[in-house]
Amino acid sequence: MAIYKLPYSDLNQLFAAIAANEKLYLPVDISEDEAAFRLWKEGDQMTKKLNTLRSAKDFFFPQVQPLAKFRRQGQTIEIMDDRTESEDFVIFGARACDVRSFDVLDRVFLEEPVDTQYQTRRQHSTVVSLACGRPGETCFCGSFGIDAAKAGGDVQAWHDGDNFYLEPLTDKGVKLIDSVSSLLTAGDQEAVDQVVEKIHTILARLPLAGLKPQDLRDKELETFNSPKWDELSSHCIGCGSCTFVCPTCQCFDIEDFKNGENVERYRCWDSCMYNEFTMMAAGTPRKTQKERFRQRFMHKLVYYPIKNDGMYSCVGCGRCLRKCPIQMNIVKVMKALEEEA
Amino acid sequence: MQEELIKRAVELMEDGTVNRVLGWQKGQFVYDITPAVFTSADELKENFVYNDFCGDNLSKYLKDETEKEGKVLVFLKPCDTYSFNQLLTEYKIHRENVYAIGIECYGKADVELLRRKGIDGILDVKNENGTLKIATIYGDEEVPMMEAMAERCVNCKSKKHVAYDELIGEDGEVLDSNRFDMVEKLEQMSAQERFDFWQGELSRCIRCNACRNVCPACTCEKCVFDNPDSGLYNKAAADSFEEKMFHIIRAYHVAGRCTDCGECSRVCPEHIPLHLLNRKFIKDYNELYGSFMAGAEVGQVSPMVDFTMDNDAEPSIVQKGGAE
Amino acid sequence: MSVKENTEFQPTIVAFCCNWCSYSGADLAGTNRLSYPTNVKIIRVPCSCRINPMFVLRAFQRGADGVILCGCHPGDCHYMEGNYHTRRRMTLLFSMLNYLGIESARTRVEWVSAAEGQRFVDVMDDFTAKITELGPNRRLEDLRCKKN
Amino acid sequence: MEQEALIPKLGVVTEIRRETPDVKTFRVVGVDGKKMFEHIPGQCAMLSIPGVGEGMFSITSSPTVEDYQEFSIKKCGCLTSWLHAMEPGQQICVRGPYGNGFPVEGEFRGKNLVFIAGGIGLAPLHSVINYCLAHRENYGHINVVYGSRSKDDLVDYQEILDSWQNAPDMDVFLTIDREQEGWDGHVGFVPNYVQEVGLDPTETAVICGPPVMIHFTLEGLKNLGFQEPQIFTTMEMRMKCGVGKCGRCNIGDKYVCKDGPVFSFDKLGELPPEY
Repeated sequence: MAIYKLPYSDLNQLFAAIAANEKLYLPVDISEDEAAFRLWKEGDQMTKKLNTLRSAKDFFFPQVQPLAKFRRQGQTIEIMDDRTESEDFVIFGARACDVRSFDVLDRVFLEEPVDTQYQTRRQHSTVVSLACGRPGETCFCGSFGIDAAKAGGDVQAWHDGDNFYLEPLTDKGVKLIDSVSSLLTAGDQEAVDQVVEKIHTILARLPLAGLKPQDLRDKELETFNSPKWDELSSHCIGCGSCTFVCPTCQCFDIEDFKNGENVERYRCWDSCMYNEFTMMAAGTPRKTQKERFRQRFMHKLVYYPIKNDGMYSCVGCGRCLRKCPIQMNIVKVMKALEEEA
Repeated sequence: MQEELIKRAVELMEDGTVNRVLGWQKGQFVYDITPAVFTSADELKENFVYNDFCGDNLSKYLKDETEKEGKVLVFLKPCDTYSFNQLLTEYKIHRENVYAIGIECYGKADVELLRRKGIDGILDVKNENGTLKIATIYGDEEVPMMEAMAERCVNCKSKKHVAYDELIGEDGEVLDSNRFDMVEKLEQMSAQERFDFWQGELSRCIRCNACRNVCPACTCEKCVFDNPDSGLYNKAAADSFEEKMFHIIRAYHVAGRCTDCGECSRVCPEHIPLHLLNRKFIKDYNELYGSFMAGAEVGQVSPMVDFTMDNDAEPSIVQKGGAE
Repeated sequence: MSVKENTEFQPTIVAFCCNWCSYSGADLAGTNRLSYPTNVKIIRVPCSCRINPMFVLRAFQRGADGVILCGCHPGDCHYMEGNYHTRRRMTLLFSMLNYLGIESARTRVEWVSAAEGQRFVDVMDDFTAKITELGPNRRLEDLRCKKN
Repeated sequence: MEQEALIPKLGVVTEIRRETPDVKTFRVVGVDGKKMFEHIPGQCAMLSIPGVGEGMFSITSSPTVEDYQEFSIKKCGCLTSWLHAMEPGQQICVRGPYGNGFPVEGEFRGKNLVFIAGGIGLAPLHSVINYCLAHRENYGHINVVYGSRSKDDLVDYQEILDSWQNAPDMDVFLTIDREQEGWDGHVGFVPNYVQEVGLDPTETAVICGPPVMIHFTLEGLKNLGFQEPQIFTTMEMRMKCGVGKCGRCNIGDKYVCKDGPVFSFDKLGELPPEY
């Protein structure tokens, strides 16, 4: 589709123009170390950091989401729907990995029965992606067929230092571009190609560039019984860092918050790494950290692909590589499984 | 240093003193080092690593390791030896099943501090006389080690090994560190400023429990926050209250047992300075009840379970000290 | 006049009272027909050292604007040393709350014996007045527990 | 917004029957007094009391019952204790039905069936047995082997005596673990009894009970010549959503709540043994 151009210095005007119509979320620096998506307000600059610490899944699958309120009096119960309808909003500057993670989540939440809150958020969102100018050593999105230089979404964007290039890819994208067209001029494909090529050269030099996931769909039991799991999981401390920063981890818990006769039922992120994740009155089928660790990686690399035509539930964003307290991550798991095969 | 450690570990394995080694394993980058147990000389030679990024405190793993058959060799940095002693005090480690080698440490680097400087795409880091020479995809960089050093190491409390069977390298001294400076700075703020500071920090908490699970003092079989019957069971960052409660209670539970090893702050994915909570307790009981360092000796009585009849301060002193 | 009274802030005060001294002290106040503010909700505990820091935090979560602990005077504990522990624990807890920027006047420990009915009333009057002055607890509140 | 699967509907418990010292059966209807939903034997539903908990329970009543659903529930945790303590008339939150159910209109049709249950394991089978009895012409001979710790722990004992034992072309074999006064039936564990009652290895078998009983019964059936594809069971896992999204009840790539809870052992054998 057509490419539009905007001088980099006018970016702020673009943000203002978008924000005039709908909510605009932008990755901004929240501390020296981290960036996060925040509602844009005048003066906010887009972060120069590679990516946000928390993934963009927050927009569609927030950490806590109210489901229903109840009032319990004597033998009667009143149920009040506590869901919220989403307003239109724009996510600006999502990276290719996060954009792909929406597809991964879609296959879970939009499968019957559809998750209504996820669906309304998806319908009301417009995703403007941004190509990665400076991918890091922990990036391996290429392993899952993601092109960091063509990030996808409703509008994909690049910048080459001087100019910002935008290309709408969907109807929603066209609508967004139309709404701010007065700021944009026609862009040239050539300039974009140059940026893309530059990024491709960098991507090829990344240390994890050669990593390819194995298709383990026919080896479910074999992989499950692999002796490697003992060693890989042996020092896992069982925290939820990897699952909470992961853009594709979708496990959740449903809990009640009691306040006298009023009860709020909400849904919140949960982690398969926690020991009480599968705890029942009769005990848990995943007794040690090994089983819980194995579950997480089997799900990403085997179970999910079996259910979804070979699509992996990992997008190579590298967040877990940066955040695991003991630095045991999916790349090490993939390499270990490969070694064995 | 690394070669020396491997050599000694191999010797001890070969002469039968130990049957395995708890140490650090190489990752795919220079900095992503995983704690691991090595069972053969070959494994050690191939994968054992000791460099500027080996920050993990291995002592908590001894809780499970010393339950197993045979003796395990462990390498302990000075600050880790405090945790080791504290775990011994709490009867969490079987001392007879562990052979501890104290190793010297001049402070560990934190890769996040390099990233903070905008250095990304790190391929290799070499420490040449206190300067980190960093090779990245985007060119070479140089950073003085001091600038890349984790906060806990910059304000190192002690280079002295308080427990070991054998020492490799020099033993140091307890240092007169500046670790309470930030606590003091916070204390001098107004209540509103302090509140804003902590609200900003703690509201980022995602309740991943990394701080709790890595903490050598958090060794409960079942945490009160994991017990649905406690009424505190909550995974969600549902309301800012929950996070405050979690961190206050966690700091309180480890008060008097926390050796200030700084692992909580190291592992926090959100970079919340959790050590400032623990240090506040340490500073308070040092000032109120006399100097106490958890883990300095085995069998010490924590000020949290002790009292004096006549000299203890009344809780009302808090109001005299603080603003508002 | 009455309208003004209704809009005035009425704090909720939780008072944890030790069974042996302070609770009896409150009882004595009652039998002597001394009145103390109705804002004070007493929770009886076997000993002041039964009070876990979580009790204090939970009280704030569930809507308390001030929390006061009352126990036997040091040296008079029914269990010999319970209140010595309370003294240390609460000093450190209050110091931590203060450090987090939560108004230190919202928490208090007072020693009230079974014979001190008047003192119980004075303490509660004073504490309630202080909390009323401070206004509602905003820094340690759980919004889910607020009644709209 | 559309109806959300995770938000329950309101039902009322109209009747509570004590089956055994720790099992009660709860009859649930909608607030309008009608049956809340249609289900297939072997399916489950989520029952919850807000503020207490939510749990997945097998629907014990047959779909052929037109007015209500029933759940036989053993007291073992927080929610179930609460349910046991409540009185009829209590409103309750219900969502479902969930799961695949037994292939009563598929593989089971025209077959001789044997149902083997231990303790509260009869609950999910109760539904399918009554369904088969209601559609007697579609199924062959029915055997039921049911055992419990003691006579008092036999769930639905009265119904077994009154109805099942008199049903045409149906045999019921009861056993209890230990000798007991007033019991003149068989004494012994279910897996052993299964070997003794003279089952025909061409029958289709359904097992439900404690894991250890399932394990040994399966071995016993194989000794008798049963093949794995003709043996079914119904699995149990921690569940939160019931719709295959929350990620905790999976056995390998299958979610118990959605792809299960009914599995044949040949299918189960292809999955990682994590249950």
